[in-house]
Amino acid sequence: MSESQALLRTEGLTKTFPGTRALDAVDFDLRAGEVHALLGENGAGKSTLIKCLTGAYRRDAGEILLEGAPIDPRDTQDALALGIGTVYQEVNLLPNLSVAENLLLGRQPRRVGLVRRRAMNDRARAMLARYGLSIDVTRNLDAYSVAIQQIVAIARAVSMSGRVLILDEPTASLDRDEVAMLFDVVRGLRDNGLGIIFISHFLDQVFEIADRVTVLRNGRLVGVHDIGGLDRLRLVNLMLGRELAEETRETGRGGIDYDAAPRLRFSGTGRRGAIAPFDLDVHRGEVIGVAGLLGSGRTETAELMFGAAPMDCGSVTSEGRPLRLASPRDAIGAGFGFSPEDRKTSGIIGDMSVRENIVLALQARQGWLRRVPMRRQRELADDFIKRLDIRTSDAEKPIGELSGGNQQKALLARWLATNPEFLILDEPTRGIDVGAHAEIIRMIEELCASGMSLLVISAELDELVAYSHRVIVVRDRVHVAELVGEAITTDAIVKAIARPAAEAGENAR
Amino acid sequence: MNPRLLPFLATVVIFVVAYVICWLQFPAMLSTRVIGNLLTDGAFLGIVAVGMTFVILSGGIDLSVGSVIAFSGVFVAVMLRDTGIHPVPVFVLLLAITTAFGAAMGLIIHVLQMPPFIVTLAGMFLARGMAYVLSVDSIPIAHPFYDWVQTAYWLMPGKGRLTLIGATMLAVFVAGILLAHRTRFGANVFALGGGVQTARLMGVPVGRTTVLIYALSGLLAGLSGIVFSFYTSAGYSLATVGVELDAIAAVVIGGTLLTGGSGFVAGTLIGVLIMGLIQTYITFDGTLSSWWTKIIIGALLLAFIVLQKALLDITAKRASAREAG
Amino acid sequence: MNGGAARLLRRIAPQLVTLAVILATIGFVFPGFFNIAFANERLYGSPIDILNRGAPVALLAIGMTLVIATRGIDLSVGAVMAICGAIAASAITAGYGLPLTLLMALGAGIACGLWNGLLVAVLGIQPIVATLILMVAGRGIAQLITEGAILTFNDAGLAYVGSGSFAALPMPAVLWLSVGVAVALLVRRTALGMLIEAVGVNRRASSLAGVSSRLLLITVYAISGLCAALAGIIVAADIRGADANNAGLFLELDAILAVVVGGTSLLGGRFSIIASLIGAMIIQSVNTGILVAGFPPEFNLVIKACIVLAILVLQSPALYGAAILLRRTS
Amino acid sequence: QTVGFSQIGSESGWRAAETTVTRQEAEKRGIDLKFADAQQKQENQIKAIRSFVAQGVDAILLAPVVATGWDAVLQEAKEAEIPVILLDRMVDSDKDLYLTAVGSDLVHEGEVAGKWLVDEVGDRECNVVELQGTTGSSPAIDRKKGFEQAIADASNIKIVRSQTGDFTRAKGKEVMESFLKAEGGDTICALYAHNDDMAVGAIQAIKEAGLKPGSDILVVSIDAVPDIFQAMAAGEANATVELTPNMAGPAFDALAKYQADGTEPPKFIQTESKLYTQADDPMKVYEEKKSQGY
Ligand SMILES: Nc1ncnc2c1ncn2[C@@H]1O[C@H](COP(=O)(O)OP(=O)(O)OP(=O)(O)O)[C@@H](O)[C@H]1O
Ligand SMILES: Nc1ncnc2c1ncn2[C@@H]1O[C@H](COP(=O)(O)OP(=O)(O)OP(=O)(O)O)[C@@H](O)[C@H]1O
Ligand SMILES: [Mg+2]
Ligand SMILES: [Mg+2]
Repeated sequence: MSESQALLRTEGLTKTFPGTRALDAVDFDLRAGEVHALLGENGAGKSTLIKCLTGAYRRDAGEILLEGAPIDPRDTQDALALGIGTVYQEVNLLPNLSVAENLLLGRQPRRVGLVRRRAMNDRARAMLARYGLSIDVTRNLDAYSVAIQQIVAIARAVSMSGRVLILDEPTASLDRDEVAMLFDVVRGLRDNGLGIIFISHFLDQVFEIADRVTVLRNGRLVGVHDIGGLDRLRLVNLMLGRELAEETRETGRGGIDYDAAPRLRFSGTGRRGAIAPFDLDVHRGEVIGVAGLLGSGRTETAELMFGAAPMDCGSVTSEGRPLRLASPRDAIGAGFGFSPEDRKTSGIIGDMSVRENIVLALQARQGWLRRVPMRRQRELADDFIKRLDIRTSDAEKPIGELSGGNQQKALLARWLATNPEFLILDEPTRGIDVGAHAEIIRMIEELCASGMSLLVISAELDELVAYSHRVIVVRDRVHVAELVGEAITTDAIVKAIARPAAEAGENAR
Repeated sequence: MNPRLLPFLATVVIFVVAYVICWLQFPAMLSTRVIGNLLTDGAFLGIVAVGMTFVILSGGIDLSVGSVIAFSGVFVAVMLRDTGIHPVPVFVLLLAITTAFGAAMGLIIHVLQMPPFIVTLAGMFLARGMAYVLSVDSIPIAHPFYDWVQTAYWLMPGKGRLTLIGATMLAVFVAGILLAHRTRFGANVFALGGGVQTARLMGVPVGRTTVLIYALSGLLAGLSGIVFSFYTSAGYSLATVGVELDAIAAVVIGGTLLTGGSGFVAGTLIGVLIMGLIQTYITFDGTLSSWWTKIIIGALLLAFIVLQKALLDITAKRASAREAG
Repeated sequence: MNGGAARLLRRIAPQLVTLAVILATIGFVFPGFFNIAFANERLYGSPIDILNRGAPVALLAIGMTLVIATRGIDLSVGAVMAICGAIAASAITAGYGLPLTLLMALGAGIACGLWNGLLVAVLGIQPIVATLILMVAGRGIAQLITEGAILTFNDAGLAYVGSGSFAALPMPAVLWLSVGVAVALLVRRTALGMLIEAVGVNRRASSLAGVSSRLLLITVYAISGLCAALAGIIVAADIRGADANNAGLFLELDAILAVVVGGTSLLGGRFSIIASLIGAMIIQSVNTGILVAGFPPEFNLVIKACIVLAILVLQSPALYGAAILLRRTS
Repeated sequence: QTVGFSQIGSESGWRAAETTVTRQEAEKRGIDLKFADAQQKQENQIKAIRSFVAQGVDAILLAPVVATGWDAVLQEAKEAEIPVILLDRMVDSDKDLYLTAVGSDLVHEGEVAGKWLVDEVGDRECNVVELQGTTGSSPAIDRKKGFEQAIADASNIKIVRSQTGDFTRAKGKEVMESFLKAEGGDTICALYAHNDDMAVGAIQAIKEAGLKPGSDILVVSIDAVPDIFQAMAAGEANATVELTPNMAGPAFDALAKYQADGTEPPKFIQTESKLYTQADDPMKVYEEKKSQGY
């Protein structure tokens, strides 16, 4: 690890926020032609480290050296000019601009000062083609799902990175195929001599792509290792600073009495343009997994069931009685909960404290007149902060200042606080570290044991397999298959996703 | 068709329909005279509304423009009265002042992170106050150059006049359209409107763009002030009170979102014409009392906005139904 | 409880300091400023005038704070003042009696607020435009009621609302103080305040969490209408006549200014009614200060602009951040 | 025949009365009056005149919001051979551009008010406070000028404070309150207000300060709106200078003559600036004026 090899180095990098020391004298180095994984628990300081590198934050102390020369990016423009391209953790693109404009903002092809639209769109299409995406680049970005936005963000960052590419949880909302595609591109860049920083909580992916890993814990450097000398367990121990009991699943997948009357029955519910009418029974204590490709209609299924997108056909009954689901309020009144997929725009109330975010749904259900007493609010918040291990300096910190994974945990807490009968979780483990991941899965199982029903959408099939009693497969906005009990395996799900509709129908139940 | 264009098209449709209704009631409304008047009378509003469009697209607001127009008129009038300088250098000096004024507001907004609403509200007080300080009297302007400009018009068939100031407005619109929709600066303006934090992370020069936007608004307010001084041959410190609200209304009617990030400069032109149409209609009618005039203006504004919204919702529904089918 | 008081004090400290500085400056320029006398069972003096004259802006600021907290804005309050003043004056001259008159005027204010709320929350029209409509048309409606003239009345009961006194304070001051306390308690003792803030920061997320954002928005505009109505009654009662043309003219700007000076962000979210009320007093102090200072009126606006800029610069978050940085480095 | 009337707006009771009277006068003569309210904006007045020209009306009445800036649009009307008559305020355009102007002399009004005060106080020392109209408006400028001219020779009369009350009752009251605090109530001998509305507001302020308007502090103002006569009847106001709202009557008369045989009226038809005092049976005048739409 000689000096000349280091493409990008930090020495004693320190960054403090009111109440937290996010980075404490961190030394980090990135070589040309390597993929360097940056790992750590939620709130360890990974995102903060890269934001200091790109000038999004001003560091308090420490040196940053690019090819041995000290640099001091004052804002992200400086970093871009130095050839450091970045995908930030939350998709940071502009929803109101077209895909092409997002891709080429600041670098639009011009003639006599005027942007050449057609050339720009052509270039944008070419950029996306590398990722197997052929979409209308003149439409606004917000017409597309989070996953597509993620790919656009990656395409943009890749095209801007001359020397360094930074990817902060780029795969959080991607499917296997997209991930594979992304890794191809990353390997190509690595072979061309770029240095790549890769942040992820998916350890499999880390083992697949990384050459070296740096582990942070509580803002401090824990160690730098070659990936070859590590195994999964060791890595987890490094990150958590303790042993993680590898969860051994009992095969207690049964125990659901499918002959009993279901708790909820959705019959023929659908919405034009979003999801074809489907039937679905939800039983007490059952976990229903939903699998499918990007844009297949999983989120639409969830939103429909929660009343967030009103259904235009079909009916719902609860314990045999008809149930009106015209708005989230109706759903919450009926004991539903819903943790949405896009936590930044649909989940957190950024300026408000962790405590307020946690009690929000409970308070909304009680109505504005009956305020949850402050003492109770504090108790609830402290309790969940402890139970879910939410890393925050205190319950009064604005949730927007928490790290991504910790925000996700707080959102989960919001719904658990209402003690729902039926909880819908859209990508609940996105961006959550291994320790918390295990914790959340254990919690899902506990909740079911206590009689709660769950509908979980996840791109991680292993995870679905681990806790689902039943898995619904969605393709092209149609529920195409349903796997029950022992039939639930990763392979079976992948096959159901891929198989044409006609065949899949036969296999149902 | 690109769905982004829908709000603009809705505005155009509404304008045409409204004009037809007016014409059915008062056939004289479809004369070149009325059309020429719409352009000439809307000139100063149109010019300042172009600047306002940029400001609003970036997610800001500029309340100072009405006062800046008044200040410009008074400044020009005082300069022409008290010095022997030719109007053209006076204009250049004025535009430099108003541009710097706008830039200063942009700088305060960016550096001190203060809301544009308040900064430009202070700017509004300041500009009007400076106009008072220059002169509380209204000052007539008599200069051969002004006479020449006022007689420079193209007599359209039917005695309508396309005046130089009307043409200036159209030129400003063309330039504004190009600047907003076809340059990197324009894209940066939209980017700011989409979210300042995100724009910053994407490498948009936030500070420079903010300063430039408000400088542009100041520049166009100054130009609008010059046009207004041609329009009235005078400078008056009490002129153009509330023009900022007219400009905002024109921009919004034109299909630009006040929250920023989405809209059209060309829509603003239609917005200005719609505002002029409402005025003209009321004058043609001529039976409304002062209070009914206000109520009807409010009602028509509401009608335009609700119609636009309805039209958009319907087309959006159609589109999603088609996609599904 | 004690922690709450400390937090409140920290929140309003910048506003209090600003107010103190402005009052001290006026007192320096015009030494008789702080003289307060007791006569006719009430207090007299310039500071009392500030409390009294600041009533309309203070009342408007209460409603405006809530509206702004939801990321909205209410430009119509000036026009609503005119409408309600006109209704009060015409009702009392028509002989409806004081209670019914007040009820009608306040009801009209709520109706105006509901209208705004409907446009914003149900039709989804942007607040600034939605309320611009009533701002334009509302003054017309007020003039329709008074037929453009000043509608004078001689009812002592109604006049008492504007120029009477209660507990040694002028009635308008009593009114805004009590409405301020009432609304502050209402929003903080119930969950209203928190839900309003949640809707203001992220309406979509709040709705998904079950907050009835529509109802909240409508409520907030209705409160704003109610406050404007009371302000309108006070203004009419003060001059014993409804001046539909001028009542509340441009007062919406002062109210917004008061809210911003009070430190509530125009982008919605966290709000403090008490801070807004202090903001209203700051603005009224500036106005009164300009009046007693005796400058030629041409300079009024320039002076006001400079003071406002100075206040905002001093309170700006950027400067605040820099100050913290300075303190840390030294 | 059709006559277009471009009115400034409805900012005061006096203005509303002028509109009412103009409507009544037009009706009396069987004229179809096209009314356009400009909401205090010159640009709206210019637009209105242009539309009148486009509609081809027979004549135009214009109550200009400001003196300057009418050349171009008046020229257009002239080219379309539509006579224009100015009401109550003047323009500083070329006299050829309009048929005639009906109005009062604003400076003269101020002078009448000033003269009354000079006569009233005699040799007594008198500190006057002045409530100005809207900063920059021509009545405010001219009424101030006229008053100052009238008291210029009386060295015993001094204007000690002058501030704008925006022509409104509420501001008149508020500003008077501050005058009373700043000067001390007993040193002020007279109030001069640029219009009656401000005077009415100020009278209330004086009363609330425990002083007697009309005797402790003399009150003189301009316009002669009904409410000031009530105050005069109660002894709370002393004098007002009338600005008649009937400008349209003489205007229509001149127009009729001109259209009948081309008689050119004089370029300025001045209405009387009559002084009313408490001696003029104020209640009677009040009753007369009440029906005029103030
Ligand atoms: N803007 C901010 N203001 C205050 N504190 C912050 C801010 N940003 C981050 N922090 C704090 O700094 C710490 C590190 O956060 P960071 O986002 O770097 O974590 P991370 O390692 O990226 O976590 P995750 O895996 O959840 O994304 C956290 O405790 C967080 O609360
Ligand atoms: N590959 C794609 N090509 C074109 N459009 C897509 C694609 N993927 C998604 N979309 C669009 O994105 C929108 C949102 O998809 P949505 O998020 O609902 O899907 P999903 O099933 O929830 O999948 P996920 O949550 O994994 O993204 C859809 O309207 C769809 O048209
Ligand atoms: Mg992170
Ligand atoms: Mg989804």
